[in-house]
Amino acid sequence: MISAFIHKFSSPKSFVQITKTLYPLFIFTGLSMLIIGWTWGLLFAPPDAVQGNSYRIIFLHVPAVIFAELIYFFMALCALMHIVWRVKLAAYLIKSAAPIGAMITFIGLFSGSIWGIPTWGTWWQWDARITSTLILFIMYLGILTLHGSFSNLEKSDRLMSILVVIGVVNIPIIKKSVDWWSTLHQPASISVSGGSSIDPSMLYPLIISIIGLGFTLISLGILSSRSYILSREKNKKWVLKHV
Amino acid sequence: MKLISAQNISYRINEKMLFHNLSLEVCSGEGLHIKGRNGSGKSTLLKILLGITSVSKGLIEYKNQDLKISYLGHKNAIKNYLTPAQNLQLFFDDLSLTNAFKWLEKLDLYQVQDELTANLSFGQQKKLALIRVLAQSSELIVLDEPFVGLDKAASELLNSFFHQKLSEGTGLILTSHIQPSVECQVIELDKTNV
Amino acid sequence: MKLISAQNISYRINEKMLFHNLSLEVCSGEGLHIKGRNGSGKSTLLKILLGITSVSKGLIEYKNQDLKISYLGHKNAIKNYLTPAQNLQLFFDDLSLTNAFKWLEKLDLYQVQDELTANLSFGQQKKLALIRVLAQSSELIVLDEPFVGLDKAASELLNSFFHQKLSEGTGLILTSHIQPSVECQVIELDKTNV
Amino acid sequence: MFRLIKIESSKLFYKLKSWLGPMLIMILVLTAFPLSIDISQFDLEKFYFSIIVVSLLMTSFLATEGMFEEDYEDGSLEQEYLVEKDFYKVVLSKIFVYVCFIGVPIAFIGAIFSFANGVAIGNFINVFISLSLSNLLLFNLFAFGNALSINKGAMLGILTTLPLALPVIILLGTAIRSIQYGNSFLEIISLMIGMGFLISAIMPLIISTTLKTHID
Amino acid sequence: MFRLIKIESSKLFYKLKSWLGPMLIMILVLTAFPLSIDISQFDLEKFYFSIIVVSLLMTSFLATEGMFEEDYEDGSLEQEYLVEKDFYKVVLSKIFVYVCFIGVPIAFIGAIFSFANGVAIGNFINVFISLSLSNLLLFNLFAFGNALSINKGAMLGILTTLPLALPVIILLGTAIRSIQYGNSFLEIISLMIGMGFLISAIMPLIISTTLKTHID
Ligand code: HEM
Ligand SMILES: Nc1ncnc2c1ncn2[C@@H]1O[C@H](COP(=O)(O)OP(=O)(O)OP(=O)(O)O)[C@@H](O)[C@H]1O
Ligand SMILES: Nc1ncnc2c1ncn2[C@@H]1O[C@H](COP(=O)(O)OP(=O)(O)OP(=O)(O)O)[C@@H](O)[C@H]1O
Ligand SMILES: [Mg+2]
Ligand SMILES: [Mg+2]
Repeated sequence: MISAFIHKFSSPKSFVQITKTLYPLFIFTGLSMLIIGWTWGLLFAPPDAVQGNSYRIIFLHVPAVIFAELIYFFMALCALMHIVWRVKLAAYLIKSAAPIGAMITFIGLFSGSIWGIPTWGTWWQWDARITSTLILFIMYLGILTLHGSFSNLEKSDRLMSILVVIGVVNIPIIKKSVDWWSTLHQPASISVSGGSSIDPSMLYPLIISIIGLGFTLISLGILSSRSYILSREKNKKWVLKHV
Repeated sequence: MKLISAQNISYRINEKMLFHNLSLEVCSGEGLHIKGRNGSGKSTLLKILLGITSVSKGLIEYKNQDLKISYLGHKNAIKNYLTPAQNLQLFFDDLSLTNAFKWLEKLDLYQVQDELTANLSFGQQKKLALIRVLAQSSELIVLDEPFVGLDKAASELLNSFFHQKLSEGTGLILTSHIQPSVECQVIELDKTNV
Repeated sequence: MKLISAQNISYRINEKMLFHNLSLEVCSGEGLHIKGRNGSGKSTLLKILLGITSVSKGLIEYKNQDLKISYLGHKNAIKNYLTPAQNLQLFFDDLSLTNAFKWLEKLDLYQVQDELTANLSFGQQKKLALIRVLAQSSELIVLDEPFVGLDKAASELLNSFFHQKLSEGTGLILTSHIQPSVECQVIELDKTNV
Repeated sequence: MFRLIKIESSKLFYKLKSWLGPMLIMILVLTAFPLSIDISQFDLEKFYFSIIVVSLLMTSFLATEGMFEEDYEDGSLEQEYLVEKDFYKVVLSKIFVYVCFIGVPIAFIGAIFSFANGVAIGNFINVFISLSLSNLLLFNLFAFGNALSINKGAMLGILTTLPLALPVIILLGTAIRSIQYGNSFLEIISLMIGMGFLISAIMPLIISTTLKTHID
Repeated sequence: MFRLIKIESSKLFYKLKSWLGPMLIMILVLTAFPLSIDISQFDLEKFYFSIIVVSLLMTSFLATEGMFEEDYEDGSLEQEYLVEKDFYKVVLSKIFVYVCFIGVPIAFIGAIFSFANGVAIGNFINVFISLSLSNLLLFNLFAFGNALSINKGAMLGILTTLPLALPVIILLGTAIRSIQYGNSFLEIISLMIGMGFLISAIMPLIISTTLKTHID
């Protein structure tokens, strides 16, 4: 029952059709919120009491690392779907989300490193959070290179899903590393349950840029997955009609 | 009694169709010889029938879920750092071990049983691997080019083994570029290709 | 012209005598078919003739020291983590590479040339390995059961290759449980056994 | 299950290289380390454990090299599948055998050496247990890596499982420090035991799916 | 010779596992070490090098695993023998390729890491050179061990060559200490270079004889 339902709504065909209508909406919301969030954050938010203006990189760093994890989480969900119900679309989504995840993780690492120079006095430390973020990046790269080493695409889809599921243990490690080990890195400053340790004048633009980046990444994902789906299913009738 | 049947199975690898809408059926006491060019998908078909590889489309049915099948593929599945005797001990439980050693003798491997398998000749290794099938009691025997590398005596022994098993009601599926001496249905894979 | 000759060679492994006082001679344009049971020492004899294994007694003579020999044994000597095309690039220098690719086409491997060799079928792998011998110009061809796993078309191609090479004056030594269609001297190894 | 364990252990027994190699290299490294640097006994005590940790990591990687590869290449894996209809038990017994006959001895060597070098902080049993447990975790992890990259060209197994070994190392480090300073060892060891159970149950499942995909 | 080097390097290139594996494990160990123990920066400086030494030892063992085995098992070795009538050049080029594409990069990683961790004693080039040289020695040694135990049952290769690695380690330790304290580095490095030349000339001879015996 469940699997029948899932298969009905997860055909690559309907995905391409639905996202086609949603795409303009997402890209518009995403970009406009990003612009609002970043101009607010970079130009209008007050400077930090301790760090001065260098803290403003937070508006790039925090959204980036958050989505580095979220995208992986999304991929892991897809991977489960693919393993359990053999949903083809899920594998396609993983494959097309991976480069975006790798990119955003890289941005997170890079911005963090840059931020580290004025605040910690070093651009790199083998501390637990930073290392586990690097591991995340390596996992993304591993997933990306996977398809290269198998000529049987369906086989590599399945192996990729298995790999993604395994790698998900890394996510709580990133999340909790600041609590488990005393490190250089900031502990959580935003919390959903209230009690954020950050001033609202900085918090609001941060939240807006997080949401904005989210929508932007989703629309990027739609773009890449659509082209990937079309290339994988190029011999199907509906694709021929579509193109 | 139908041991195994396949209905309208197709197998596609990447975008290449190996076979399309193939149906077959093997009853007990019946032989099936799968023929075809190199790379036409014979070994793949065997693996599909065994349930190792999954079909792209179609249905495979067994007599019952735990049909006893013995199989030998292109790969010998023997450990060449062990001796033939040790290999047999890995394959078989204590009950069928004596039977296995009888085959070792019949196949003229008795005097090399304590040699390292790596030192045996190609044909001797193949014969050793075949014992896995020969000495096992099963309802269906599946063999992928069993005659490869065997000398005349061994081939004849194998053929007579087929005869005997078929008359005992065991099913037999094999692929070979060499004609077995038992009567079989024949499937030509190239014909069903698209 | 004598390409290779062996006089009264014996080979003993541990205390087992494989052959004793064997003499043979292959001239250019001549074929030699070595027959014998499994484990009778055919492959060993080939390796002795190639100079890989050394005899216990006797003498082997070549036309000249750097007689060009091409050989394929039971083992394929291909890398299965490479594609067929990459494998050929390993075997051949740039000059003979085009010839090798021609054989790839003749043997029906052209459309799988960029697949991983591990994914090819048994016969396809054998054919790929044979190209090493087929596309090389040499004075003596030594093959150990070349027909194993080949389909009809490929066997015929191989036989006609033998015909052609023999008529061109190349020597040929092969072992096989399958009869090649070229005319050959025959040596039965079992007979010389003690 | 018993049959499988018997098979796996006799296969391993005859592959001297596979089990003796890691042990010898463990011994070599633990011997070589004090030789390679010029340190006073006091300093050695402080650092010997991290050498043990590092060697543990490497020897377990070494030991799991080609764990499934051989069976895959010679066709034994297919045969096992026909008998078992599943790889779960096969994988479970293989890992069990490897941990018992390579992992635990290596942990033992590590513990012995640490004591022989006078690094007798905490008690022997504690050290031995935490080393064995981390070997269990590492073997499971690397077995997965090996299963993923069963064919030679694939690096992805290594690329992705090696980083996952980091948490294990960190955990082991914490355990050893807690032995050293005598605090909350029980807590950490029970965390490790819990993880060990979890991973030993789940990993073979994942590995068997991987293997199934490979022979498909 | 050039043909052989081309062949060997393209084979190695496609076996990602063989060359990327050792490098990754080197990186992992050098990363994991500071994480696994709770040490102040000062102490790290003193001991990081011995970790590098130990990892070097293990990665070179790992890298040479199965160096000749594959060629032996798939019959390539026989083919090479027919062409070359000898294994000397084959072995020489294989070791050359392995040292260049695995050994030197590993040494480089080691040198980089020691500097990234602020262990900047002496200059980079000196560290890099001594690491590379000991890798050359170790690779030759372990290649011999591999050739000896080409068939799985044999432990002999490991048993005999592992102990021989000890002198290399001690030598490297001395070299590093001499870098550290700035004395007689040139002397030791020239000793290592001399040994490198000697071993690189003699070892392939011994290995080729070993291989010949194996295919006989
Ligand atoms: C390469 C270096 C760095 C990496 C890899 C890194 C990584 C991360 C990660 C993974 C998070 C997780 C967010 C979450 O999901 O909770 C994060 C959050 C954060 N990082 Fe970094 N970071 C780096 C450097 C820095 C530096 C130098 C600073 C500033 C001093 C910084 C400040 C923050 C802040 C304020 C947060 C938000 C914490 C929260 O709200 O949870 N990071 N970083
Ligand atoms: N991963 C893959 N990608 C592409 N093609 C593949 C893959 N795996 C197998 N094939 C192709 O599928 C076919 C499989 O052939 P199979 O081994 O079933 O042949 P066969 O009929 O047994 O041949 P032979 O007589 O040589 O044993 C081959 O043509 C092979 O090239
Ligand atoms: N190291 C060894 N110790 C003992 N016997 C050995 C050793 N190496 C090879 N032999 C024996 O020598 C013989 C070698 O046979 P060889 O491989 O030459 O046979 P063959 O005629 O090619 O057989 P096939 O037709 O099976 O290929 C075998 O009987 C084998 O048992
Ligand atoms: Mg086949
Ligand atoms: Mg033979």
